[in-house]
Amino acid sequence: MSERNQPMREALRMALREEMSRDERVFVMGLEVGQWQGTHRVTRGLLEEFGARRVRDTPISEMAIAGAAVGAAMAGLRPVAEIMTINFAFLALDAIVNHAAKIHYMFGGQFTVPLVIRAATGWGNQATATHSHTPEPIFAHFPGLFVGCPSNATDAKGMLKAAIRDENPVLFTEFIALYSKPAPVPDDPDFVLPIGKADIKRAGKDVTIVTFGRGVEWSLNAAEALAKDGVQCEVVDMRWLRPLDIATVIASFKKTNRCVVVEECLPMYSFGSEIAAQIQEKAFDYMDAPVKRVSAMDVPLPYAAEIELMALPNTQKVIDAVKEVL
Amino acid sequence: MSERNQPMREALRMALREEMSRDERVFVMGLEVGQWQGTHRVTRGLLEEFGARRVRDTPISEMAIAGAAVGAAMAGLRPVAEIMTINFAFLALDAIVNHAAKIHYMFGGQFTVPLVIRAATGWGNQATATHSHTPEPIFAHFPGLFVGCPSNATDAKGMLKAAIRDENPVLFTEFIALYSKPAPVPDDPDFVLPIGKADIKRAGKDVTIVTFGRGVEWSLNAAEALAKDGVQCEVVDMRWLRPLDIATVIASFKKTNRCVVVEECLPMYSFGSEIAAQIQEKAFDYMDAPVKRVSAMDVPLPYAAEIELMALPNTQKVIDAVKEVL
Amino acid sequence: MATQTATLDREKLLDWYYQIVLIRHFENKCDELYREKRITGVYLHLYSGHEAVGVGALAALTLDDHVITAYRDHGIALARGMDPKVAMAEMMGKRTGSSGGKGGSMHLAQRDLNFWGGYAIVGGHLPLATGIALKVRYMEEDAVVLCFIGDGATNNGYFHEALNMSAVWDLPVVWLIENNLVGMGTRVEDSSGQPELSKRAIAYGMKNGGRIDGQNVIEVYHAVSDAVKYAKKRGPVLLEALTYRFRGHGVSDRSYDVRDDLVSELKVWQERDPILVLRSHLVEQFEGVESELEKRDQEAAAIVEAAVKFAEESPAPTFEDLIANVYVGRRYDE
Amino acid sequence: MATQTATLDREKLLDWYYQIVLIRHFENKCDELYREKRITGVYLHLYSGHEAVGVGALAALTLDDHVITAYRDHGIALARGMDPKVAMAEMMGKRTGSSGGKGGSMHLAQRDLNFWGGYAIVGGHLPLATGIALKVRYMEEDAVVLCFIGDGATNNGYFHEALNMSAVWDLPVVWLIENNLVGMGTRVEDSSGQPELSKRAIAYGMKNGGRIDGQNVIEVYHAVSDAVKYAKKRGPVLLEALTYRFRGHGVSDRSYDVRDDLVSELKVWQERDPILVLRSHLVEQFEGVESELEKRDQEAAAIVEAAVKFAEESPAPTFEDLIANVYVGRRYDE
Ligand SMILES: Cc1ncc(C[n+]2csc(CCOP(=O)(O)OP(=O)(O)O)c2C)c(N)n1
Ligand SMILES: Cc1ncc(C[n+]2csc(CCOP(=O)(O)OP(=O)(O)O)c2C)c(N)n1
Ligand SMILES: [Mg+2]
Ligand SMILES: [Mg+2]
Repeated sequence: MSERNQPMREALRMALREEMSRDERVFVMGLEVGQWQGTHRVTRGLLEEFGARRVRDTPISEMAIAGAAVGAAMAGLRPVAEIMTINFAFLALDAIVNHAAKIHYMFGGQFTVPLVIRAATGWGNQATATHSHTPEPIFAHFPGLFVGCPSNATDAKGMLKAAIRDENPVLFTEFIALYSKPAPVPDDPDFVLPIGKADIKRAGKDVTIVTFGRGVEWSLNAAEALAKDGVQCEVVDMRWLRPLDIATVIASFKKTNRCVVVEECLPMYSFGSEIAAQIQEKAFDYMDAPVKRVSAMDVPLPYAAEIELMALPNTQKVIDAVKEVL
Repeated sequence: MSERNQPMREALRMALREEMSRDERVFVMGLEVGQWQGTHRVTRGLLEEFGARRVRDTPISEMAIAGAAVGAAMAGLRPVAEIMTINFAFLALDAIVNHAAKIHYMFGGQFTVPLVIRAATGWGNQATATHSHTPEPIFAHFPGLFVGCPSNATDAKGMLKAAIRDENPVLFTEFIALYSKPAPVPDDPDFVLPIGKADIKRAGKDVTIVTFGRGVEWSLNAAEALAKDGVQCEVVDMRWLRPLDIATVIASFKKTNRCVVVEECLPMYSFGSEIAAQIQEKAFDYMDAPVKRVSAMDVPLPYAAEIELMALPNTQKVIDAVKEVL
Repeated sequence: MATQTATLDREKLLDWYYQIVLIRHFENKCDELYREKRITGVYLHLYSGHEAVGVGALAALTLDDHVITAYRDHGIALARGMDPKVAMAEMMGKRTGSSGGKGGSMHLAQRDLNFWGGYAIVGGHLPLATGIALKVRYMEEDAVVLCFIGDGATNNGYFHEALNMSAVWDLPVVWLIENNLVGMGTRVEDSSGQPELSKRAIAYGMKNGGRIDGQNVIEVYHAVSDAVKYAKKRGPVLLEALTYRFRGHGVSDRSYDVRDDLVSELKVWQERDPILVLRSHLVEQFEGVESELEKRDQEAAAIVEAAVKFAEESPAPTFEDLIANVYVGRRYDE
Repeated sequence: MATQTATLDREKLLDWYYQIVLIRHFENKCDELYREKRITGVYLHLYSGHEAVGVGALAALTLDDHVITAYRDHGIALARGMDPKVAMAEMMGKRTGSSGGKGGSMHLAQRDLNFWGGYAIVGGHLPLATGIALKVRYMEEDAVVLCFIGDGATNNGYFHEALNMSAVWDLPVVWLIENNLVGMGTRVEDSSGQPELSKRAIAYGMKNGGRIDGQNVIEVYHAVSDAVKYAKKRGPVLLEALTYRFRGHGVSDRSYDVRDDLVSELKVWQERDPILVLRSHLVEQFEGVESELEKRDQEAAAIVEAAVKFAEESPAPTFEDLIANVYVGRRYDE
């Protein structure tokens, strides 16, 4: 087994191809996944390789894309349904949180829903208000559904494979801004990363930065910059918003006693809220400073590039926040 | 002007009647609001009084109920759309957060959306997993939308009237468990409570209990019981999840130095998370103990009464939590 | 039609009769128990009046076929073969219930009967039916999905998306609208621009199976049988059975107590009670069948009584049940 | 038809010609500016090829009527009368843009033209149209709502719910499908069980205005005029205009570079370019009109150049704009 530098979209495709080859029940469905070769090119070539039975273009029917995937999963298939961008998953919220997430429980365990819903997430490219959400916490609010969000190509492969192999429904979101970024991706067809395990992307003793997805990049850059000033940040990539590996956060925090949460999400009732709440609950006596949050601004996203970027977190904002908690 | 003891549903109806009488543009639409006299009887008699033009039964089309209400509001009416229970608002999430909440911003302020969406909320009556949500934080996550939730008949009237008169879209949720509970309701047709103002329902110096909606009842009961042990709880009824009157919370906390958050919501990425996060951010030096959260258990809601109740917050759980932070 | 019915043997028809009266007894008992607060909760939607639709439709299926419905599911569950004990235990929220007491009245289901359950979000189960049918096609199985739909549900976005997708993919689904003229308090003509609901098939280029008499179990059986044959070979069919709610929307609906117009309408429909319709047919066809009918009726009543006893004696779920099944293979708080 | 067109005077037709070429120039310029990175962002959907639909349909309205559309909105905005300067400034995200630079290409709108905007969630604007029409009926105004719909959008739940509601309430809406055969890369026949989309009217008991030639501005004008008359008096109409995307889904769609089948299809449709169709008609009808056409064409090109200049010289929004308009009468962080 070896590994090769690959962009995240290729790593995701590798995961899909391997799992489709391994298990005939695994199939892909969604808008433009086939003929169009995938809006974000993740599914490129799959139609040619696996045929129209297993790579299924759908109408613009997000409720039915998610709902039919739930039914197919209950009946024994292992759908990987693509919602083109997470914004359109708002139309499928009921199918996802009231059906995918509840059916196993509601019928006393009779049915399982081994379903993955993939969706592109994030913003920062003038997609404007309705197309600019990073709403993972909304979905992770609901029990019964796992929510994963990789921060790089390596994790993307291992996490997506884990999601496909798991018996639970998984919402899997992929930052558009990361699709083209390369990282070493193992060839190993059994390279699977455990669901619900956070990953320490950089070790440090002075401040814990808790983040996920695209926030990892800003956090690592900030850590790099701060290291020059002698500040050692520990960067915890949560990877999963549910199950939430709070133990790893708390362990890190008990070492550093300071924390910054970095999220591309809106600030209210969000990822940072939960992390801050849990830290003060579970490690109160270790707190040398309040947990500080770096989030998107609490506004809808505008079109014009100049002001859109003002609303987005970035490396500098992370650096500033770290300095505040020091 | 006088006031009379009235159940919350009557107070809400009073608000609707007064506003409909005051302003011809105000009208009601939704499932079973007319002929059926309202699922929760809030709209009883309105069809007879105002006619079918202003009290409009709709098909089972939540996307269109919310969406058409947005359109009507943009065009100059002041719709009060009823979504029968908040669970069905999941189907309207896109219409609510991507349309109602964004249109004013997205078009540079050209349009306003003076819309109220009323929805019954809460659980505890064996309504089972898909009908048992208290998801206000999900909606309050998004800027552009106000989210109000009264805890009693008095507030219900004043808050609903404020919502109807406001130029912004408002999601207004009403706890089913509170509909029949009476409280003094002023006759004054201009009794309007300010949007985004919390209310201290009980003053106290030892612990701040932050809550909203049905949680107020448990919190007041707990405060009552604790008072017998000499513990004085201050109960802050947030009333609005957005705008969030965090200043009132912080002021109270700076006095008590201890806080319990009580919510009927699911615990993760939720109301309690945000309150706890803000307290540790804004009043870190005043914290004598971690903020403790009393939430619903992190499970889908089961049917059987015995176990359903186990999952719900209650007065005893609030008392226990207060004792933990003392 | 007449020739077709002649081919149905006495035993089969008596069995249908049994199923219909079993459902009626079951529902009457549920109502009684609810008034006595032995069944609790806010939602309990009875199938009384609809029996011929469920029994006739399910008679057209084999156990390899699939069934899914909305919250008005008691009759479907029983017609599919769920043990009344297990169904009644679910009503009472007991561990021995079909969903272990966690689903309740609206969420009966039984995996080994390919009965995929009752669902309470209007329209929510429709794409599930599409998905189950996709699995059937994907695996090249010889089976069909029968999906029951309320008239009110046909105005929901789920209906449109699920039916269209089934048509685009030529999936083997029989979409069966139980048009009982009303959704809660809203009449079909006030909620559907097109009140002849089966015509909505045209919007999907789908086979229109037509409008049938939902009070006549034999007619339902034949229509659904034809639809099943078509669906397996060619793709989805939309069928509309006209029927009527004999007991209001749910047990807490008291419209019949206050609305004279509804009482008059109900009276007319009671003349077409599925029990009467089938009984007349049997009595006409088979001499001396009356005593047999009586026997089935008593049998059904006894079965329901036994079910109540079983349910009442069953244990309630525990905290362990509360936290079980949130995830597969993982604790709820892990 | 022939008799009708004869009644259209030369000036009117020349004005339509001007509008069509104005849109074409505008879109070509947008494409050019995007390649030069003077317009940025991920989404830019050109109206080239559709011009006759927008221009013909809007010619059938008065300013009291209402217009709403999806993200492919440049042509609709211009045909409705938006100043190209203001439209171009919005493309470039400038303060002087129609939405102050906060909406961009997909979200043009102009309140005083009753142009309620372009929307980017497929289907999302349809219930808004229903709601605006409700206001028209509620206030007993003499007006109609014209709502443009993509073919792909007709498979979305919003379509079903919004159209049905408009039918139940007899609202004055003209639902106009711009069927350009495809939504992104998915062909109508692969996404709609019923590929003749106007037939979907039957599902709502709605007037079916039929399928019309979307390349012929005159035909569009007459069909929409008839529909408007009907809608004001009686209720909603569903119309389908066949048309074609000349420039791919969005400017980043490179299908035409790699798909020969699409290039062939495009060539066939280019023979029915709305500019050519109208030009032939004019040349045939009015002797010596060619120089006039040339003049309009140059005028349009100059207007677009001026718009670019205006837009480029306009200021970008500031932090104050970022935080403005989140709420009415309240700061974003209050
Ligand atoms: C999405 C949604 N909206 C509203 C409801 C509330 N509700 C429950 S049953 C019902 C009426 C359904 O009518 P129909 O489909 O005709 O079925 P029937 O009750 O007549 O069997 C409504 C509105 C719901 N459960 N789900
Ligand atoms: C709900 C939703 N799903 C998916 C998309 C992504 N998307 C944008 S445009 C489009 C195609 C729409 O096709 P059609 O309605 O035919 O309009 P056209 O682009 O042809 O004008 C899709 C799928 C979206 N914007 N919204
Ligand atoms: Mg019905
Ligand atoms: Mg199209």
